[in-house]
Amino acid sequence: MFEYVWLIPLFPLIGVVINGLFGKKIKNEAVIGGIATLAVVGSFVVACGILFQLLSLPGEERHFVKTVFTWIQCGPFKADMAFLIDPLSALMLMVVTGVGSLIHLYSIGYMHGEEGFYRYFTYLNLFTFSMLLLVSGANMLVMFIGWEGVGLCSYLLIGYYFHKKSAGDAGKKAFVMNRVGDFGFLLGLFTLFYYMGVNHNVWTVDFTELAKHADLIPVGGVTTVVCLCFFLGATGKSAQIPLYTWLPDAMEGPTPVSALIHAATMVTAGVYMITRMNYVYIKSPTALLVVACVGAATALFAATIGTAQNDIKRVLAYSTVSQLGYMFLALGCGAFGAGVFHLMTHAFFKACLFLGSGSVIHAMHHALHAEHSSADPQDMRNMGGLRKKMPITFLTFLIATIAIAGIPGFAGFFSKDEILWQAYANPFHGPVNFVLWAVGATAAGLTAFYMFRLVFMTFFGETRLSEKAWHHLHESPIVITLPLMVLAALSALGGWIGVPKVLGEALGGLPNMYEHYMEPVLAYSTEYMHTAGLHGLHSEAAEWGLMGVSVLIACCGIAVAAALYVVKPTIPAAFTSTFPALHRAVYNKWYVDEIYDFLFVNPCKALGQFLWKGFDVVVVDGIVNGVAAVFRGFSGILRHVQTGFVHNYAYSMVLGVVVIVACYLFR
Amino acid sequence: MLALNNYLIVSAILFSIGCIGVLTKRNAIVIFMCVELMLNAVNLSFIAFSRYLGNLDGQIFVFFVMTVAAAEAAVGLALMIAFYKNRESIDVEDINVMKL
Amino acid sequence: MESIFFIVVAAVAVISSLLVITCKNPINSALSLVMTFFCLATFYVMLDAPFLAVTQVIVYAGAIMVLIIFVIMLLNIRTETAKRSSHAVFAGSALGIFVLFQTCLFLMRGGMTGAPGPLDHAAIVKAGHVELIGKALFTDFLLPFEITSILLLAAIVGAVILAKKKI
Amino acid sequence: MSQLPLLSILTFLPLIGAILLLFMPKNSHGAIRGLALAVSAVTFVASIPLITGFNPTGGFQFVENVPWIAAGPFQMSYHLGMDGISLWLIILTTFIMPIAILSTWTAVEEKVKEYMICLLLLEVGMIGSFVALDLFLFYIYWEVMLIPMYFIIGIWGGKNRIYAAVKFFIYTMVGSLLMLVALIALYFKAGAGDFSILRFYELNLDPVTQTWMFLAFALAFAIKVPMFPLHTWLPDAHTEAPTAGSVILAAVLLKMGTYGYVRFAIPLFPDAQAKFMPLIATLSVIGIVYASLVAMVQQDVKKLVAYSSVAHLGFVMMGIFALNQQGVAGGMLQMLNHGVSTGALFLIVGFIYERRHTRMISDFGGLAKQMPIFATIFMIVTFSSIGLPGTNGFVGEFLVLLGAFESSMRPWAIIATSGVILSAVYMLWMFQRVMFGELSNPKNQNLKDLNAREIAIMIPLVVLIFVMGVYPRPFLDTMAPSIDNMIAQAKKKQAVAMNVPAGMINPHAGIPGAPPITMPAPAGEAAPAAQAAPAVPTAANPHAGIPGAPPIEAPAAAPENK
Amino acid sequence: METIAIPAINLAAIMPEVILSVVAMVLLLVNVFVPSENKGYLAYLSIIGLAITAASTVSGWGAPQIGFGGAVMEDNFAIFFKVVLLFAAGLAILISDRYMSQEGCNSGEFYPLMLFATVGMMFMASGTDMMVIFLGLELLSICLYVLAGYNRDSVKSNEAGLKYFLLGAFSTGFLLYGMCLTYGATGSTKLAAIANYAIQNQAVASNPFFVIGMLLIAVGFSFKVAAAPFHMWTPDVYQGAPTPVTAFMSAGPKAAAFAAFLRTMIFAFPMLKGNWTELLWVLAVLTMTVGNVIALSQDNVKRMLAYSSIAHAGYALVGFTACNAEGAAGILFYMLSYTFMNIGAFAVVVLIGKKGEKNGNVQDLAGLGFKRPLLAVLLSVFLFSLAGIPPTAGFIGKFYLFSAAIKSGYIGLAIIGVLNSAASVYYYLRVMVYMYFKEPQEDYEWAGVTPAVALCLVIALVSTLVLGVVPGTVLELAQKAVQF
Repeated sequence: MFEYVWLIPLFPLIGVVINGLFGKKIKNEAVIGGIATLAVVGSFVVACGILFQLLSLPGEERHFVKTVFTWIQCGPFKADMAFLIDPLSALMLMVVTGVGSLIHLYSIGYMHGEEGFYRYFTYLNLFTFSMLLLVSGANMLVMFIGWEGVGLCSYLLIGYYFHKKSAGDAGKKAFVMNRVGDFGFLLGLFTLFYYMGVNHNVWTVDFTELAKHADLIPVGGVTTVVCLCFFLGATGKSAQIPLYTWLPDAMEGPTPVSALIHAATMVTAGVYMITRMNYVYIKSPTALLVVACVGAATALFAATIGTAQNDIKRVLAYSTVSQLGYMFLALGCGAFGAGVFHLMTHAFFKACLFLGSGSVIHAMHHALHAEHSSADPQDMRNMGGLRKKMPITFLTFLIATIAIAGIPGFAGFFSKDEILWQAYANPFHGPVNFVLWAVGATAAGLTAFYMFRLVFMTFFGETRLSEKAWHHLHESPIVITLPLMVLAALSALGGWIGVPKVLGEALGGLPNMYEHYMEPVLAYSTEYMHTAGLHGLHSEAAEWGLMGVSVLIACCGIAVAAALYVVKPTIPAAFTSTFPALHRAVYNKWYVDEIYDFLFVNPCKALGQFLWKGFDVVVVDGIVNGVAAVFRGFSGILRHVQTGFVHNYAYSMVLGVVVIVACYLFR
Repeated sequence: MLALNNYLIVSAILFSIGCIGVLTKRNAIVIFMCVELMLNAVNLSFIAFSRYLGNLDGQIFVFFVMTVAAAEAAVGLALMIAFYKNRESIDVEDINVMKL
Repeated sequence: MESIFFIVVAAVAVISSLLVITCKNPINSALSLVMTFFCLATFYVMLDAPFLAVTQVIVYAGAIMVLIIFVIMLLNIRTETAKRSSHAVFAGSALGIFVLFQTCLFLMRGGMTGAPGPLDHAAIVKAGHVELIGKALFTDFLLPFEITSILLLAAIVGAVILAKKKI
Repeated sequence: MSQLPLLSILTFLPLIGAILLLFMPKNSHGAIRGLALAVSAVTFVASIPLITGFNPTGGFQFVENVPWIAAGPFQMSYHLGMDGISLWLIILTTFIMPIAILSTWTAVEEKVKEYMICLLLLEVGMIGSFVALDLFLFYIYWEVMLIPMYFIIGIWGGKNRIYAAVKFFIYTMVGSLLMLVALIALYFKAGAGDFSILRFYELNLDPVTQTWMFLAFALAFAIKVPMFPLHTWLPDAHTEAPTAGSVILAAVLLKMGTYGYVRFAIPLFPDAQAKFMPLIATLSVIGIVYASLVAMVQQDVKKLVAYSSVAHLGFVMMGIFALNQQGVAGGMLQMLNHGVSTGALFLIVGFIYERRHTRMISDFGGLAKQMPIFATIFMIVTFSSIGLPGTNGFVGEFLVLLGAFESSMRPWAIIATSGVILSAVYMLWMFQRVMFGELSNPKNQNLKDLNAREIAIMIPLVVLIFVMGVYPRPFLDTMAPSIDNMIAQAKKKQAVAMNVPAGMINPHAGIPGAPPITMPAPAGEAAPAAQAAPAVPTAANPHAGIPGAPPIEAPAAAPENK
Repeated sequence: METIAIPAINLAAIMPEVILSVVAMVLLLVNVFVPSENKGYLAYLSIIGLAITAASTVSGWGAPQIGFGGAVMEDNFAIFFKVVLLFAAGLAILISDRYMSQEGCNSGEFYPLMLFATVGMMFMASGTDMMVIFLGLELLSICLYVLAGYNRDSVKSNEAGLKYFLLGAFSTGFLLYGMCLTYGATGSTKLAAIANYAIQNQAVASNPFFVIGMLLIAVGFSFKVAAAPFHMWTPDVYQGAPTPVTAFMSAGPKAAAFAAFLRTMIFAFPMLKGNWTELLWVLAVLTMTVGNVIALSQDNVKRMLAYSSIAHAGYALVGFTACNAEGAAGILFYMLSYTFMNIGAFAVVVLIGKKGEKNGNVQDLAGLGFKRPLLAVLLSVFLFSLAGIPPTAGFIGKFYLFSAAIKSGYIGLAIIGVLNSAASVYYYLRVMVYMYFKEPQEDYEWAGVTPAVALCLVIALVSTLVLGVVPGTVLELAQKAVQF
């Protein structure tokens, strides 16, 4: 089965070609959507086969590289078009194809009747293709194709409603921010390649090769540079501080896109990439600290913004940013497995949440459309009480919310708890550990709060819709609800593959299958930590205690949300009017966009303007034209020597003679 | 016999005077006369050299210069007449239709 | 004796040539020039070149100057209608004087270094100047002499074309 | 010499075409266009044997060498030949020409005959420059190119065409004349013989001479490239030129400059190359950043693309001056990429200009709705220009940056890498403003999408964009031996100048133990091979890999060129 | 009566001149019988005469003849230049009839005068005695004064003749003074004798008479070749003279003056090489710069070409300064190519000119490129050649001249030269800008091409291109011509 790994990205590519070239002619939505969905399902099937074959192998053999052809070869540099299969990429393939299939299916319903239906599915397939390339690439270059490819698709899909200026802007912003990250990625790649080559004669960008020579990677120093550069790449792609601002804007795209790209898959690329290179990161405690701090800060920061947003998708977007922060917190604590685990569970519940919100928006849109209202179908202030009309959506949404809030038993609990524990117990950051944990825990509380705020505002209370609109409101069709149900189930149950050890033992010896599964990928890091004497805290009591605290915080968050939005809905308004500045700041996302505009965008434009009008035209061209003008001017002056008078001519001759003779006589 | 330089200096003075005349006079005919003066100054030098060197080449040269001067005079005066016919003047300050 | 005579003639030559450039009336200039030519002819005689002295008088004073005066009369030019501006005159004179200065300077510094030939006063007198010139013209300088003929022909044709009434 | 003189045939086919055109009746536009297209197409077909018959050994092939002028001290030969470096540039030229001619099918309605003659004459000059191995001959072709381009801009150009044409001509002329002086001086330094570049390669010039000659050559080429701050003729020329002119200018003419560096300036004057590397690198980096910033705020699409050319060629220059396999190959590839992508961009601008007679970004907006095919193609080309992996732009840019990073111009490479951000900014912003948004301008509401001819023009380019992006090896592999030669040439002389033992010189860009380039090794084998052969010099000097390039950890102690 | 020993005359040394003089005189006679509307026949007769002369000239190639006791030397150098001069005269004569009949001054004396001028130039080329050179120069000058003022009814023509005459006579004074001083310093007027004497007597070389004599001779020739600052007559005279005469003047006398200049400096003053190369360096720079810079702002095509002609003299001086075989050969080649390209350009000017030279401005050329495409292409080729753009004769010529400078180490001079060359492109292009890039203002009164002018254009075009593409043979001849 491994030999056929190239089929996985190929199927969606075929979908792209068919839909892209002939989609306009086909016109039939079912055919278009069917082709696209089938392509991804096909990939999913192959991925499943690969996973099963992988699982059938012993741990140390779970590694396979399939080279299709040599892509670039130039001097010592060589990049093959090759695919890597190991537990990490298999897991990612499963997530991408699995969630991807569901979302494709969902999209058929959601995008029904949209202009450019074929275009949508072309892009979506292209995205799947790129993402699969990203997670299965055997070297940095193939990964980079995917890396940029997903950026491209993100751009295209965000700008899907291109006639809206905001959509175009958001797409461009996403791409450019990603490019800033790519800048880091490339620099990291160059540095690593060059360093390993020139010092150790290992000229490679291949993950397998690098892993083989991981011992040669020095501790600290250049490794830190490399790691930070790659991390810059990750912040761009995974929307971390300082490059996170594109993600909330990305909600301009259709909702399934948000679910697929901006929640489940693409934004986790950074996490994947760092995990893929864990043997590099483990060598640089500094870089790990930076990753952890950025992750924690992002988690908290985005959560605060999430509390004050009214757009249902924006809340989810900030939630995504926040959850990604968690993942990076885990990575920064050396808990690569935990990071990827949260990536997976997050993919389930966040996809579910987005799709659920999509379902709501879909319904709201139709309802408002029927009324010819121009009200925003995404604004939670227009909703309320929807649980009565949309029970399936409500239920699935609620499950996912509980999962994200970290209520025990649901997927989010297991992964988040693991991260918080690792933040507290990791051997890398010493006293900072507690801060990291505290920030993480606070963010968890905020998460619970704003997620339930969302649920309460949307599904509870009385509707704020008009009678007519309310009448038109109804549950979404099966293609939409089916993925919701599948994802809700996964959100509920997906976490059980990675039950923490203490909990597992308490529950009667449930194994942590996930940890075991990931072992081959992280073998070098574990080994290295072992030999370097980096041992984390081992205390069952502390683990239990922290688990309890985090659950408590989550519950508090839910309680506050319930108190504010169900029991006493007047309090938020009162709070807002008491601290208008704070609210305004939070509501306006701490003015980060404005600050960026002020710091980077506007100066760049101004500089461009200046360089063009002020420098290029005036100075550079000025010199060129100036030389010409000087010549012409000089010519204009010099020609007046030619007075037309014989005397002057004779004078010039005599003067010439005199000077010549004088030069000889008086030298 | 006088020193050669006596003749040469007289010749130089005449040459310079001719030169000044060309540079300062306005009448084309006078300018031409000044040119003739310059040529004659050179002729004097030629003959002096010839005499003091004891060879005839210089004198022969003078002979040809005279011929040339005559020919130039014929052509030059003809040109002046033609110019005068058109412009009613032989003031060189009027010879400036073409300039710059 | 010879030097006194030389000085007198030289003075006349210089003064008359100065008159050429200072006279306002072209006729006066022309007459002064004739005077200068006569002085030069005198010098030629002093330099044992009587044939050239004669030619000088005949060709220059006789032919060329007559032609010039004829043209001046023909064109009826009396005086210079307007004077050159004084600074132009000054600049021209200054440059001319500088030319003179330079010329004198190198005349002082340099000297005649040519190979001395066979002809001294006695040889010239013995052979006769006219003979010498004639012989040279028809032997060593035959070619230039022939070229002069073409030159004169061309000048005649040219003068005729320029001056005749109708082409 | 028994074989067909293919290069001569290639060079003069368009000339024959131009002469034939002279005898065509003035007003039968269709026939004139058809003939021109046919001639250029035949030329393209005739250039195919160059690829099939190419023997990737690095030496010059298809050589023709006939004595031409021999007078006094001078001997000029009609000496043609090509190697991996020029091969693809020739192909690019012959490939772009039919496209350019086809693109003017309806754009040029007046003086069609003269236009086609100019285009074909231009092709003569371009191909000639690429195949000439005699410097004198090269110079002649180099200058000959100017004349038709001058007329193309001046006669069929836009409003400000006269200024642009004259500026183009004189600017280029100044540089090339100085090059002529250096060329002659070089000839006298070389002693008796001909102007063959191969002979000049063998020279060992003293550093001072090299410096001056390099400056003269570099100036000529820098103007043509164009490098900051000699670039201002380019936006003008591009903006004013008709579409085909812009396409050829961007696709081929600019490459003359970079080609000149690869073929002449660097291998002839390697010491000067080392000496001026910081300057060139600085100018390239400034060019990249500066041109990007300026491009960002342009209001005229064509001008924007023109400035983007400046930025792209900055990358090429960096790669070439990195003087290692990756850098130079990347630079060469980037030249081809730029030819294809920017050529395509100019065609695209031409399409909308033909429809709307304006190129102002503000006049457009929302065209994607009205012209979906156009939008798709435009998008692909845009992303190719941005350098998205999978398209051609990426491979070249990546190799250039990698090469630069491996050489001693690392600090510059870091700044240059930021170009990837800026290029995205200005291209996407432009694309967005032109294609996205509301279709608000009523004049745009009746725009027609691309017709069959226009699609036919674009398809080869789009296909190439992907082919070169996904499978660039045919290009890289054919170039590699020649580039190796070139680098070895330069490094050998640099080494002689630095008194480094000759044994240290490795043709493979100084990478000890690297597998030979021409032997495609499967992924699994390459790595062991690299390990199994730790070359001797490596043991003695771990930094021998890239002469002049210090290892990262000890940047100060590097044995730089002294 | 003693016998007079006449030295070896050796008519072979002056045979071409003799033939041409005879032809000229015969034409003078024939002219009387040719009715005024058929003066064009005289042009053809002149051409035949020139052709015979050329044949006679060329037949002497490789067999140097010395005649009249060393007064003339018909060597390869002279022959090459004579061919250039004959071409200049022939091409100018070919365009004359068209112009003269248009301007209404086609009296038949024009042609003999042209031929006499050519005879003078030929003597300048082959003369090795200062007297012969002087007389050749004066013969040329007198004919040119007349020719410049030939159109008596035109004020401009009068003025050109008169200006040229006054300044030419003035410059003759300096030339003559220089010859006089040289004679005084060496006792001879024969170039070879001067050089030999100076080599044998070290005192001569340091004698100010000798050096200043050389300098003043150089000044005299500089006037004739129109080198700055002795160039100032050129624009006015070229503009005012009838166009064919201008064409002739810009090519022939310049070449002849260069021939005499080269011959004098190299034959007579090899001792003073240091002095005159220094002088020529400065003159070359000044000449190129002044010519090109002022040409930038000219509107009148003839005047622009006049300034360009000054600049071209500067380029030739670059080769002269280099003072090596390439330089000398370069001048020879350049003069030949300049003759073709410049007279070619003037031929086009003649064709587009209206009576009274009304539309001599560059603006009047607007739209010519598409009204008279052939004519415009021809003019473009000639102008590109003048600008030194390959593949034309002008490029090869400049290449040689600058090569010579570089070979002798005058890199700075070469750089100034090429920069000037680049600047010159501007004004040549300007003509093309008007021809091709501007719309015509009014319709031309198209008088049509006469066969003579067509012949001239064809010869000029073919030569310009042939000398540009395959210059090898001619360059080799030029190289042989300068092996003294």
